[in-house]
Formats: sequence, C-alpha cells, structure tokens
Amino acid sequence: MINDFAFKIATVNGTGSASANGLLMQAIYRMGIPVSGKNVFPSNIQGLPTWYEIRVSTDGYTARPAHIDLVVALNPATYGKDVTTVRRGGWLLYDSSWPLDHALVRDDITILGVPFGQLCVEAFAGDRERTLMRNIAYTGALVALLDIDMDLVGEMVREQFAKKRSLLDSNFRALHLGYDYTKKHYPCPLPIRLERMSATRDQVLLDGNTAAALGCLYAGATVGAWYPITPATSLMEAFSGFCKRYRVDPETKRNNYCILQAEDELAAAGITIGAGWAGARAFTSTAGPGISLMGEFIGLAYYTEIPGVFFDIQRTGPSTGMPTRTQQADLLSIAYLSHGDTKHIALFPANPGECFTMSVAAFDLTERFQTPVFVVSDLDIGMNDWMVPRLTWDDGYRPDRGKVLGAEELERIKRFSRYLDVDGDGIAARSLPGVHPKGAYFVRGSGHDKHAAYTEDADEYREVVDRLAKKLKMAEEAVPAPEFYQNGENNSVGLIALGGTHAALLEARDKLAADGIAVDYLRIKAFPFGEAVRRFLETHDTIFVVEQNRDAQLRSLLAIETGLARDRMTPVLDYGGLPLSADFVTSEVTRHLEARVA
Amino acid sequence: MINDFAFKIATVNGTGSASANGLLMQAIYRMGIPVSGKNVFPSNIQGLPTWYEIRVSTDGYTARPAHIDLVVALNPATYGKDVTTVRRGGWLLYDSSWPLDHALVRDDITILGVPFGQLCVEAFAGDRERTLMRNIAYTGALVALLDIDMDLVGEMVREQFAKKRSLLDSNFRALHLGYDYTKKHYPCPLPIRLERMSATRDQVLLDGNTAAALGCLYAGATVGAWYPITPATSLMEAFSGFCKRYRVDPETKRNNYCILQAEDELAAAGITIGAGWAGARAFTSTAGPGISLMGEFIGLAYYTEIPGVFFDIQRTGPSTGMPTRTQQADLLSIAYLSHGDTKHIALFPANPGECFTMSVAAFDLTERFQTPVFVVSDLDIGMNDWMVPRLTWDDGYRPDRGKVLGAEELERIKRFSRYLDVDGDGIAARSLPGVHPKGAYFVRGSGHDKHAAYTEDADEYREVVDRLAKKLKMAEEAVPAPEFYQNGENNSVGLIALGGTHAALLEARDKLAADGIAVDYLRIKAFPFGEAVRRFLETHDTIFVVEQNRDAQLRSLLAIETGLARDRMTPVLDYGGLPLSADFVTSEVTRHLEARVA
Amino acid sequence: MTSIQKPPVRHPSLQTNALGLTKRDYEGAMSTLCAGCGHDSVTAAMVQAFFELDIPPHRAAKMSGIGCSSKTTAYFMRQSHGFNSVHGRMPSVASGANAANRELIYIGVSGDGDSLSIGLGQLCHAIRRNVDMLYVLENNGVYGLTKGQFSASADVGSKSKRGEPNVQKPIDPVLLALSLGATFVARGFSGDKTRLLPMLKAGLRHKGFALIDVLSPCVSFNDHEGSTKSYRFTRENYHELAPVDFVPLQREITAETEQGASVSVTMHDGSIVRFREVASDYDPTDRDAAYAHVRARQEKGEIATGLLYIDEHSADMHEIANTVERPLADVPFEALCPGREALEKLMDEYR
Amino acid sequence: MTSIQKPPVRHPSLQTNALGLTKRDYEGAMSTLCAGCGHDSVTAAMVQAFFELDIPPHRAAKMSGIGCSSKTTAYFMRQSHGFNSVHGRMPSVASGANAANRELIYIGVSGDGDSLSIGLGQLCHAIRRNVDMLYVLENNGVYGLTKGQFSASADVGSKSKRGEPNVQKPIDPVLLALSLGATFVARGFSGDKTRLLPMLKAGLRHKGFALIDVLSPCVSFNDHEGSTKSYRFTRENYHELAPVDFVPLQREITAETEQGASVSVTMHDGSIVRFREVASDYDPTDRDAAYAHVRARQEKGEIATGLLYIDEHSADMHEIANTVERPLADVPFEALCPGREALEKLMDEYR
Ligand SMILES: Cc1ncc(C[n+]2csc(CCOP(=O)(O)OP(=O)(O)O)c2C)c(N)n1
Ligand SMILES: Cc1ncc(C[n+]2csc(CCOP(=O)(O)OP(=O)(O)O)c2C)c(N)n1
Ligand code: SF4
Ligand code: SF4
Ligand SMILES: [Mg+2]
Ligand SMILES: [Mg+2]
Repeated sequence: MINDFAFKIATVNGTGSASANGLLMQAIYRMGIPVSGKNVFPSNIQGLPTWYEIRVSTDGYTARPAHIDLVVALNPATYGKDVTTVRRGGWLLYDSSWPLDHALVRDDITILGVPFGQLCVEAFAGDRERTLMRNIAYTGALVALLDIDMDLVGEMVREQFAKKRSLLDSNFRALHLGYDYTKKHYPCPLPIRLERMSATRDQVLLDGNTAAALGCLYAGATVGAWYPITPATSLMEAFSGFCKRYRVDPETKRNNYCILQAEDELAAAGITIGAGWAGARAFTSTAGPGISLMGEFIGLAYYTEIPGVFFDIQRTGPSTGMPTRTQQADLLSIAYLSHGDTKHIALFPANPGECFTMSVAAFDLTERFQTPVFVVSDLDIGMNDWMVPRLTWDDGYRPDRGKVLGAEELERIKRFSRYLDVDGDGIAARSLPGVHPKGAYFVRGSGHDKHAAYTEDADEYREVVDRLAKKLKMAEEAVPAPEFYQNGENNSVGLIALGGTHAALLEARDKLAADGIAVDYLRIKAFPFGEAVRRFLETHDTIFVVEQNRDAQLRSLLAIETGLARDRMTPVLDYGGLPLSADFVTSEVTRHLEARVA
Repeated sequence: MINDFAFKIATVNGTGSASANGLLMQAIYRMGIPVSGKNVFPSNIQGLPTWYEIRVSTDGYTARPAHIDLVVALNPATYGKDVTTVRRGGWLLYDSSWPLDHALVRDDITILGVPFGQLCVEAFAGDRERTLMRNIAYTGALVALLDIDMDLVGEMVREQFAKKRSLLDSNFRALHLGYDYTKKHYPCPLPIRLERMSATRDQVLLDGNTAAALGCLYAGATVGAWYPITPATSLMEAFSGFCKRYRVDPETKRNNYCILQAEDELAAAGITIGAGWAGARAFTSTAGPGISLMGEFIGLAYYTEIPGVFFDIQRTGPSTGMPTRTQQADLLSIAYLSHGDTKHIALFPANPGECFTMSVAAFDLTERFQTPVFVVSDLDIGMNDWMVPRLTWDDGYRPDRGKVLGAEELERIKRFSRYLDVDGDGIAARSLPGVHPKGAYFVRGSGHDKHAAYTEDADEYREVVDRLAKKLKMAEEAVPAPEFYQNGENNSVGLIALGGTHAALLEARDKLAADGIAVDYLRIKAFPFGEAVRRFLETHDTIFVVEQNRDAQLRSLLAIETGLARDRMTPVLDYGGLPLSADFVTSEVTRHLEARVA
Repeated sequence: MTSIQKPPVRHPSLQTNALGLTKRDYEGAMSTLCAGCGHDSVTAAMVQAFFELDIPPHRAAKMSGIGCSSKTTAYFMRQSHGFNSVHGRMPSVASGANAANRELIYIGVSGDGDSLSIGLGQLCHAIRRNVDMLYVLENNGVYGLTKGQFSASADVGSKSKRGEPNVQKPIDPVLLALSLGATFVARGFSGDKTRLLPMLKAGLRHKGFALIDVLSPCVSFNDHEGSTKSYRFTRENYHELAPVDFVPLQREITAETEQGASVSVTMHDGSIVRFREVASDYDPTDRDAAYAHVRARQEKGEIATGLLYIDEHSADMHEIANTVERPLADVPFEALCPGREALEKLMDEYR
Repeated sequence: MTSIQKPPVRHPSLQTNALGLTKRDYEGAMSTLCAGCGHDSVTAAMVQAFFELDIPPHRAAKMSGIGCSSKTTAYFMRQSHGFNSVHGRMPSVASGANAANRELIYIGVSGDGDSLSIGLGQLCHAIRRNVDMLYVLENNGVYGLTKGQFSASADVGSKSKRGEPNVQKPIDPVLLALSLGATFVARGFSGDKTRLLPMLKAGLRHKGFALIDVLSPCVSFNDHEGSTKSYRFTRENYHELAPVDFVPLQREITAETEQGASVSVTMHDGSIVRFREVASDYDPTDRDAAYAHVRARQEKGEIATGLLYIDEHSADMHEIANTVERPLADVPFEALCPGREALEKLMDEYR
C-alpha cells in the first residue's frame, strides 16, 4: 500500500481548505510520486459541502480512484455520506473537538480523532484565522499519518508566505499542531503511506484551462472575447494573465492583444467572428449554455467561411444543470450546431497537455479550413490540476494562416472570387479587409454564389454548399488522428472513447488485461472522424463506446459518420457528473461480455 | 393533354402579379380541376424576379411538375433562363409590345406574342394602373389559350372588387384586352387546355400557415409569442386575424387571447415557456434562425418539463440562407436541440390539412408529456395554397391537459413532489402557480431531485434525467403513427420520407409502378420514431430515404434511433430550395436500382 | 381556482397579518449565500413587505434569472411558486406567465449581470411592455456567482479585489428606465431596510412594471477599499430623495399629521405613497425632473436613491392587449374553440 | 499591408477628390429596394460623404445586420469589404473586426428592428464599449423586409397600413444613447440630405461610437396617412437643432465669416463641426442639455433632429484596452509568441 492509495477531504467551501489541499497534492508530487487530485465543489461561493480527492499511484494512474482508503471528515453536514465512502478496513480522520458523531461510527474501519478546532482555538485569535489554520492543522496530521516529507512541506509554506511573515509563523504553528498531536496519539505512519520516488521529474501540475490559455498565447491569438461561465471562466482569465506578462510591447507599454468581456455569449461569438474576418486569430471560451446561445452565429461562420476557435469546457447538462460537475454531453450539439446543413471540426483534448497542443492546432485548422473549430474540453480537465509532461515549444512553428491573398497577389489576379475552389481541395482563398480594392467582397449569411454575389438560384446555391461538404470531408484526415492502443494481436474487443476519460481507459485496459481480457483501445481526438476510426470499428467484433453522457452521443456520431450499425457498439455510460473511474469501465465491460457468453 | 399540364408565369415582384396568378389558380380550382400552385418569390419587397407555377392534373397530383408546357415570360431579366424551361414542343407567351428578344428565340417551341404593355398603355392612364392591369391582361390571354371558364373568372373579379366599382371596370377591360387579342390572333384553345371536372367539390385552397393558425385557435391556445420571420410570419398573423374574429368576448369586447410580438426569438421562446408554466396553451412560430436562437430555452423547458408548441416553418439554410426558398434541413437541429442530453418530440405535417390536425395534436402532446413539441413545416407547405379536403372539427374534442393537480387534489395529498413518477409512465404530475400553497415548488434549470429540490448529487440527478429519457421513449407510440403505403405483396424496395415531399412521393410511387417497379412507401409523421418505422426498415432490403437537405438528416436520425446501419439506406436528396418533383425521385431511384443490378 | 387556506395553530406570541399568517409563513429555504451578502437583507425586506401587505404566498410568483441574486427567490415565501429560469431572460418568462395568469402577483429578482449585460434587451422590452410586476435588481457591480468580474454597472475607476480599476462606463438602470418611459423607478440600498421596505410595497402595488435598483454589496468580491459598490462607499455616498411612507388603502391614514410638508401620490389601487420632507419643488410624477435629479447627483459623485418616479396612468401589458379580466389560463375551452359549425362556414371562404 | 491604387483613366468631366477618385468609385451595386425607399437616399448621402472625405474605399468596412436597411451596405462603395451578418448582432461583429484592425473606417448600417428589438442589447453595449465606428440607424418605424410589422420605434397611435394603431411606447434611440453616455448622438432625415451629409462626415471623423438615427420612411409599409414615420409627417414635424458645417482639417476654414453667431466643436482629428444659428445657450457638449432638448420637443409632438451631442474626450474601445497602434491583425507572430525558453521557465512555476 505504499504510494498506492487514495484519500478524500470533506470540508465546506470558502473556508480556505482549497489551498491546504493543493499544498498536500503538490507536496506528494514533489516527493516524486505520481498523484492526481479531483476537486468536487458546489455551485456557490461559500458554505456548502466540498470534497477533494487525492490519489497516489506508483503506476501513474490518474483516473478517479475506485475506493477511498482514508477520509478526512470535517463537514458535519456530510458525515453520513462521507463515512460510507471509506473502504472497509480503511481509516476515518475527524475533528475530535466535539464528541464522535454517531453518523461517523462504523466498526469495519479505524477512526482517528484530532481536535483540530480546539487546538486552533487555543493557538490562534479571531474566527477567520482559526478557520483558516484548521486546514493547515489537518494538513499537518496527514503529513504525519501518510509520511509526507515534512521538510518539503515546510519549504513550500515558506515559499508561499515569503512575503507575509505573520502568516508564515501561524501556518508553521498550525502545521505542527496537527503533526505533533497525531504523532503523539497514533502510530504513524499508517500502512497507507508515501515513499519518495522520482517519477515526476519531467512533469508539471497543470490545469487544462491554463494550458489552453497558453496554447492561445503561443498560437498568436490576439483577440479574446468571452462571457464568464463556470467552468470556462478560468481559461480567459489565465489568458489575460499571460498576456499581461508576455504581450505588452516593451517600448510603448501597449498591449499586443485585446480581450473583450462581452455582454453575453452571442456577442462573444460575434466578436470572435468579426475579428477572424478582419484577420486576427480570435477565440472565445464558454460552456454548454453558451454553445446553445452561439448556434446562430456558428451557422453564419460556417456558411460565410470565417475562422474562429470556440472552447467548450463542458459541464453537466441539460440547461443550467450542475455547473460544477463534469460531463461529455455537448458532442451532438457541437457536431451539427445551428439550423440547416452544417458540420463542424471539433478537437477533444484528453488532458491539460493536449489542451495546449490542440489549442494551437485549432487555430491552424480554423484558418486553413476557414470554418469554426471547437476545442471540446470539460470541467475535470479544465479546472483540476493534472500531472502532465512539461509543455514544450518548437520555435520553428509558424502559424498556418491558410489561403489568404495579399495585396500583391490581389493586384495580379484579374477577378477575385471569394468562394471559388481553384485547386479542388474544397478551400477557396480569402482576402482580408483593407488590403486591396480588388480583394473587396461582400460577406453574407444569405444565399451566395462562388463569386460571393447574392443568389437565389438553386444551382449556384448548391455549388457553394456542396463545396462546404467537400471541405469538411477533406478535414477528416487533416485533424489529429486517433490514438490506437493495441494489446497483442488481433483482438476482437475494442474500446472507444474521447477526451478526459482517457486516463480511466488506460487503467481499465490494464485491469482487463490482468483479468485475462485483452482489448484494443482507440482514443478519438477529433471530429469529423477519419479512415482510422472506420477501420478500427470494422476490425473489431465487439465494440464498447465509453462516454460521459446519458444518450451515447459519441456512439450516435459514429453511427452517422462511419456507417457502423448503432447496435454493433455497446455504450458504457457514466453521467453523474464526476470524473470516470477505471472500475466503472471494467465492471461494465465484463458484465456485458459475460452476458454475451451466457 | 386536357387538364394535365403545367404553366409558369415569370414576372417581377411588387407589381401585383400575385393576385392575378391567384385568380388563375382559383378559377381552375372552381372548374373542379385538381390544381396546385407554387409561388417562387425573392427575398425583397419589390422589383426582383418572381415565378408562379401552376399545375393541373386529372389524377390530382400536386407536386411540382417535371416540365413546363407553357411559360409566360414577362420579365426581360430572366428571359434567357425562362425560355429554357419550356419543354420541347411547348409554348412561350411574351409581351410583343417590344420586338422579340433574341434570348427568347427557340425553334422547338411555339412563340406567341401579345402586346400586353401596349394594350394597357392605350387603355389606361398612370403607370401604377398600367402595370397592375398588365397582369389582368395576361390573365385574359391565358383564359383564352387554356380555355378557362370566362364567366367564372368574371364572377370572381366581381366578387373581388364588389366594393371598388372603378377597379372592377378596369379589371374587366384589361381581362378582355388580353382575351380578345389572343382569340383574334391565335387558334384558341391550345392543345393544352382545361375541361370542367368535379374533383374539387370537397376541397379548399388553403396554405399551411393559415391552417396551423386555425389549429392553434381550435386547440384553445391563448398565448402566442413571436418575432417576424419569413416564412413563419403569416402563421401568427393568421392566428391574430382569427382571434379578432372568434376570440373577442361578446359582452366585454375583451380578448380571450394575448399575442405578444417579442423583441426576438429568445424572448418569444421565454414567453411561450412562461405561459405554459402558468397554465395557458402557448406557442410561437419561427424559422431556422429562430430555432438556433431558442436553443438555450428549449433545454430549460425540456429539463424543467414545461409545455409549449414551437412551429418551425423551414426555409433554406444554413444561416440566413435563402429565406424565400424551402428545405427540410432543421431536422437534426430540432431533434436534439440544446446542449447536454436532450431529445424532443416533433411532428411533420405533409400538407395544410395536417398543419391543422397536427397543431391540435401538438398541444395535447406537449401538455401530456410536459415537454416542448415542435411542428416542423416548411415554406412550401406554409405559404403556398394547396388543394386539401375541407377542414372538419369534432365538437367532442376536449384538450388533453395531461397530469395537472387541482386545488382539491393538492389539498388531499400529503406532500407534492413535482418530479416524482408515481405510476411508472415516466410522467410526473405538475401543479400550476396560484392554485394551492401545497402545489408550490421551485422550477430550476439547475440540478434538481424528484422533489424539485436543488441537488448536486449524482444519483438524485440521474434519477430525474433517466425518467426524462423514459418519458421520451413513451412518446414514441403516442405520437402520430407513420402512414404505410403498400404496393402489392412483400416488396423489397421501400421509400421513406416526411413532410411536404409526400405529394411527390405518392406520384413517384405510381410512376415507378407504371415502370414496373413496385415499391412500398412509409411516411413518417413524427419524432421520436416508433416500432412501425423500425419494422418497415427491417422488412425492406432496399431503402431510399427521400429528403430536402444536403446531409441526409432524416437518414441520420433513422440510423441513431432505429439502429439500422446508415448504408442500408440510400439517400435521395434535393436541396436547391424548390419543392420536390416526382421525377427527381423516380430518376434517382431507378438510377440507383440499375447501378445495383449492373 | 384558488383555495382558502386555514391558518395553522402557532405560538401565540408570533404576530399575524390579516390572513392570520405569521412572518414565518413568508420565509423560504435557508440561504446559501455568503454571510453578510447584501442580497440576504433584500430577501428579509421582501419577507416583511409581503407579510405586511397580507399577500397569500401561493398567489405570488417569484421569477428570476441566474446569479447569486437570482437564487434568492428560493429564500423567501416557500409557499409561492418560483421560477429560476436562464441567465438574463427572466423578463420574457415573467411576461409569458403574466400573459397566462394576470391575477398572480409577480416579483422578479435579478442581478446587475443578469439584467444589464446578457439581459439588457429583455429588461428594456419588459419595461416597454409595462408588464405588471415588481422587478428588483440586486446591484453589486460584479458577477458574484462567477467570482467577481466587473458587471456593466461597475463605475469607472472602481477597483476589483485584485486592485485593477474598471475602465468601462457604467450603465445606470435608473437612467435607462427613465429614458425608456418606465412607469415606476426607484433605487434602494440593502443596508437601509427601513427605506427599502416602503419602496417594495409601493412597487408591489404599482400597476405596471416597477423597477427597483437595489444597491446590494457583494462581501466576497466587491466590498473592499476602492470599490464604489461597497457598504462603506454606498453608505457614505447615497443620497435619498426623500423617505416615503406606503399607506395601503385598507388602513385609514393615521400618520397624516405626523409630519410636515409632504408630496403624495395615489396608486392605482387607492393606496397612497407619501414623500416626507421632499424638496417642495420635486414632483415624483415628472419623468424629466427625476432624470435630471439622478444625473445631477451623479455629477456630484453621489448616488440618488429613493422612489424617484411614479406613473400610475400608463396602460400595462394586459390593458394594451385588451385581454379579459379572468386569467387566460382559466378561460373555459368552450369560450376558446369556435366549434364545428364555425369551421364549416369558414371553409367556404377558401374556395 | 495596404496598397496604393492608381486612379484609372476616366471621363474628364467627372469631378475627382483628393485621391483622384470620382463619385462613381464610391457607388455600389444596384439597389433592390423599393422605388422611393428612404434608405436609398441615405445610401446616396453615404456615397457623397465618403467621396468628399477622400476615404480610400478599400480602407472602409461596411457592417450590417439583416433588413432592408442592412442590405444597403451593398449599394455603396463596391470596393469596400462588406459584412451582412445576422439580425441584430452586427455591433458585436463590428467590435471584433475593429479589435482586429483598428485602422479601417467602420460604418454600421442598421434598422429600427435590427437595432431596437433583437439588437437592443448589442447596440447598448457597443455604445458602452465606445467602439470607433459610425452607426447609422435607418429608422422607419416598421420591419420593412418582413412586410410592415410595427417596430420598437413606432409611436403610440401611429397607424399601420391596415389602419391599426400602434399601442406600445416607442424606444427613442437618441434618448437611449444619451442616457447610456454615448459620445456622439445625432438624428437626421433621409429627406434632408443637405443636413444629413455633414452629420455623416462628422460621425465618420468622430473618435468613438457615433450614432445617427436617420428617419428614413418605408414607402411600401409606413408612408401612409396616419403614420408618424411618413415623409409627410416627418417633414412637417421634425425640428432641426441647427444646421452644421463639417470643416475637415485639411481645408482651411473659408466659410468662417459666411454666417453669424455659431458654436463650434473641434473634433479629435482637428476638423471642426460648426453649428449655425444655434440658440446661443445650447451647448452640444452638454449631455443633459441634449437630453432635455429632445424630451422637450417630444412633449411638443416634434422630433428633435440635428447633431445633438458630441463628446470628443472619452476613450474609445482601444484606448480603454490600451492596444498597440498597429492593427493586431498585422502584428508579426514573433511579437506574439513568447517562444521556447519562456515556456521552459514558466513550467518551473507549475512544480
Ligand atoms: C448563458 C449563461 N452564461 C453565463 C452563465 C454564468 N453565470 C452565472 S451567474 C452569472 C452572473 C451573475 O451576476 P449577477 O447577475 O450580477 O448576479 P450576482 O451573482 O452578482 O448576484 C453568470 C455570468 C450562465 N449561467 N448562463
Ligand atoms: C434571427 C432572425 N429573426 C428574424 C429575421 C427576419 N427579419 C429579417 S429583417 C427583419 C426586420 C427588419 O426590420 P428593420 O431592422 O427595421 O429593417 P427595415 O427592413 O425596416 O429597413 C426581420 C424580423 C431574421 N432574418 N433573423
Ligand atoms: S458572492 Fe457576493 S453576491 Fe454572491 S453570495 Fe457571496 S456575497 Fe453575495
Ligand atoms: S419595404 Fe420599405 S424599407 Fe424595405 S425597401 Fe421597401 S420601402 Fe424600403
Ligand atoms: Mg451582480
Ligand atoms: Mg425598419
């Protein structure tokens, strides 16, 4: 059980526990041990139940754990619920400032009490400081119980409060209050404990929204339009932070970017499209409700062929749903967003690392294909800190602006026809406003012919929309190809998934193999699907499509786009709003396989 | 060629030709001859090309004709295009006030000239009257050429201008100018001519939007919210007209309805939902762009289970597209409109008659299933006059309000749980505001449990959305069942279609049979699909899905919902914006069948 | 369609209103807002207002959008139907509900983000429609629920928690409403319940759209030094036009003599709003005077509060639509469906 | 990134501007509007304005929404890029375009339906953002393109073609803009080109959002007896504040002595707007005076026209955002991408 267990801290939001939990996670990471943390928080600002789950795994598994070994129960409101989540034989740590609550009693687990509250009341003055320090106190207790490197924790506290001397002292006091009391009263460490490793040297702890913001920064995005919405807010806020740091002209002190907080998502989409039309790399970030509101504008961008990157950090729907829970339920909406015949390019990052690389790819694709591109992330990827390889950058990278005619080219050509496909790749060259009189044309969401002239003629209309269909077909092989994980030779069972469930699928695959069930696994990275996806489907008799929504949306897209019969694909659906665990996948898969045999 | 031909009049809009064309169509109808007219008009108010196609058919076929026998070319701007549409051996009638334009010359057709302009210049004063009368003049010419009953036409003119004496005279003069000149200079009637029949006695000439408005009136809808948009505008305007006539309280002279012209489609959707929540039968009518804008609100209504009827009078997309052309391209958008897991009931009227009956059905379904219901019509059905059986009404009809608890019931029960499914049909009883304190509950688009209480708990959330899925499953057999047209015993070829293409499919079916190709035909009337659709698909080896969009959206829905493999269905797609003709279907079907044999 | 509800037995000490209900009957679920949030004070005032006006809770409908402010409809009148709709679009939902059932008393609660950003268009058009409802805009200058971004009501120069100044001009809902011809415009402060209460009552009794912009500080994200929407700044800079008394019709006017010079406006239902110690030249029914007053204060760096303008004569949505008195939702089907014969006759017109 | 274009040879008689271009070079496609539509007159004035201001057509961007009015951007300056976006949402598209390329001259053309109904929120926020653009609202009181429904600017009592009176209060874009702190507010009449022209020029030269509400009658649906947006009614009831002269910087001020007492405002670029015969006490830089003036006329049943308010001192969107002078679309990638090393350093902060 060394470096292989999970623990959960149950507190109340707005009390400062978040930073304490971050501290724990970071400490473990710095001990070189693979770690992952999931913050399960409420949709309000202060006073409601919140949980933080930390998993350590020698093998580097980062998916949500199947069971919790140790629960730190500090929120009476959820005692009953929390205690049940401890695995039998596990541990429960509670605040013994008050007598043990009946709700917490269970005879198949070990219950440890530390009077965090009392200790802090004695040591500190003022409610605020007492509540804050209580978090550091339980951190100290965990340091003792799990054998976290105390020096390292101390060092981190010092880093954090370098500037705030007074806070530094009280934090140290609190840390030791918890640590010493625990050491004194309980045999430390517990069987579940940590030991230094060196598995995290080339890794960083990063959330997807920050990584995506970096991607936009590095891709050269200059216009960001947005309207605040959880869990997408932190993406634009991170971008803004990076811009202040890297995008201010050294001489003039003026900004090489323009971020506009719009009045709503419709406006954010309009700004993105206007900026894309005028030649900037522009983007917006939103969540489901925003996607629904952008429907009309997306149809305009599709039909008028204007680039723009649209981030959807998915949360649990429908409607307002559960804003602080995760899901993959906007897939169908996005694929064909807007009335009429439309189809859109979408990228599906599996982790913060890919949020960075795919953001860059999204800008190249949107300009190359002159059509909106969606980067479809989710709350789990976007807002939780993930352990990922350090982001790297190739200075050789140059933006793919696609076919854009400059002044000279325009000067040369006889007549510029905006929607004329000269080389048969389905993509017509565009011109930017202000460059040259000959480049002038009229953008309209109404019927237009290949010269961008208004038309109500069936053939002229069809010529343009047929090319659009061709263009999207071309995109199939230009978007990131799926990742194929083969397990030995020609397996008949194949798993398919996309996005953040990847971590769980890799683990599930190993677990199944361990149980003697060898499966192949294909991770889809983009829509529209290409040949590789079709081939995988055709070459596997039994296919499981794992996704986090109720209606098997990915399976529907596969049925529509690849032609494989729906029922050749067995859905594995988890849509309660929490990150996927490997065990859910393995149990579902085995259940179905057994049912099949029976 | 008696009572079996088609002619087309090419003019400029805003010049009064519309009423003249209507007059012709109505005259033929009153002669008891099956007739249909398609108005092909531009998206502006005055001065652009417009066409009116009239088809007469002894067999009562009303689809767009394959070829035009006679073209009346009165718009020089489209001479070239118009003349090519005359079938070889056909006729062209032009205004010989000016010398014959080269563009009009064709040696395989008969060209007839009548100096309409000149005749009117001589007979009338003032530009306005001259342009107007020119239309009546060509009407007169056609009366002569096609042997339309002159007395009948005269009678209709009299009806129309009963009140405007002066207009009456000039109309008569104009009518005879065209009639006499034609009689005098050409052998009348032409081989293509009319003869009285008695095939229209129980029929009326009605457009779908008017019929839908009547449906809303008879279903007891009291709140109508809308934002003007072609081709949906005339629906609410007709409703308003009927309300002024039938819904004013005789005593108080106050209105038993409330029509609100909203600031946009989002507001129209919000008003509809608010009214549905408060207990009124409410609806809105819009077109594609409005559907895209209503996305967020539709998700709210779906998740909070509020009734409301949403008319989508489809036009050619994407984006603004061709607002005055028809299409069936909003199918996919509507079926799963809004982010997150959603699914919606949709009805597909095939003609104005069904616009009436399905509007009534829509209100019953939306209240019974407490979820938004879409009535998906299109420009061709909505704005063109169709020959349909007289609408009838059963006074025994009573609205199905679904499960609504009254004051007494609420008084009796212990606790009211808004989202609790007591009888296992997936539908929970609702209460209306203001009825009883015990009925009070909190509607929220955010996560809620079966008691309508806020929740972020995975199981409580899932319990509710799982019931929603079940509810929509239940709807499959409650919505209008598909129409099955069998042609003899066990055919292996089956056609599938929905909506306004029905006319073309019935004709195509006969034509194919005549060519020795017996096919079965299933007309889908609603989404989600039921068992009958599944069975039809399974029992036919070769299936053609005929629809008016580029991306085979109906086929996609069939693949997702029935599980039949996409490629078991051959798409027959016509999406240029004009109503479907039977010949397009027959030629596509035969082409594929031959290809298969080859 | 309504039902008489018998007042249950309660602790005698609890004061009851004309319906025999105590204030408790007007309370709602436990608030989940931050301790000290201005919105909770507005909620408390709301409870008081409905209680004192003897409104049967189930005859009121609570409408809201999305935001901390919009959540508050759950925290008062548990026995009223509540509708927490989508962000910024509550005005249309309220309009529709009101169209269906004009008898209910509608109260909308929104925030400055909900009303002035995403919902600006809907707010303006609800004002134009003059929907009969009380619309309370809980204004804190930030998007609270999304953690403190500036809203469209943030003043230029007002500092964020991180110390960054707001650079965009604010939208003042009061000026906006006046320029649109709103029929009831007021501004209150959550920290001044005594003055807020009569405004709420008058707003509830107003026939038409009653807008009350309530300055309601966000303690978590906008109550710091340098913010112009903090408790401190508001307290120091708000300028009350004049305290008002709301005198419902049923109670005879006892307070009459209590104070000196006072302007008063008689509401549509006969109740009276009396302005105490108002500058004798101020006419609360003069739209332009109100506008000028607010602007003048603004130029002085002050915030004009109070019941600024009342127009009891404009038609509300239903008068404009000439709808029947009875709620449309209650009109019997027989009165709505013309029936078979009428249809037969009508069909003859389509030949 | 721009290119110098050589004036092609033309008929000598045609007058040319400083760029050697003739008015023809500023014309666009054939109008498809109804003969006599007010919008076409506005289009003509637009051609004149751009021609006289010597603006290279390809350096202007024509933005619009949906409607007959919005179509007109196709009918002038064929050598300019045009963007006919979606209904009511042009302001956001224009904001984005301007954010990307601040060097272009942006002109937005919209209608009363496009701007005051579906687009009201976006218009208000573009005003708030103070996007540098000329925004022409071609106001005819109806939805022309959808065949004549009343728009939000229709006056109470104004009759539809079918004779039905409008019952909803109108929204006056001028009052709205003033209450929002717009920086340039004017109203013109398509039937009075001489007075409209200088307004357009001044609006084009204004730094920030210039709103011109142009009364532009719809001959097909709102030009009849009983309509308050007809040519006749407008002509009889519009009251011009004062004719203005626009004196561009480059031309020296000759007209100086031509007329008597005149107020003048110097624009950001040095050009001057001179008000002729304006009541000496009227200050076109006084926001509240402008508001009061418009309201006073309104109460008289008149329509206040003219260049009502100018504020040349407020920061526009880019000043607020402190963006670089050069168009963001032209900033070289090197200046945008921090590069490998920076990323390596940065990564150390995530350990
Ligand atoms: C369509 C949509 N966009 C964004 C959000 C996210 N969101 C929730 S509340 C809110 C702003 C709330 O601000 P305000 O109305 O001022 O309420 P406050 O929390 O300040 O009381 C936003 C942007 C949402 N719920 N829906
Ligand atoms: C989302 C959407 N809703 C409705 C329409 C239909 N529509 C087109 S133009 C228009 C109104 C135009 O009125 P206005 O802006 O005043 O322009 P006008 O034609 O009067 O010049 C409407 C409602 C549309 N194109 N898009
Ligand atoms: S965040 Fe601000 S507005 Fe929201 S509850 Fe807390 S204090 Fe109130
Ligand atoms: S309908 Fe009215 S607004 Fe449209 S073009 Fe004709 S006259 Fe102009
Ligand atoms: Mg706020
Ligand atoms: Mg208009």
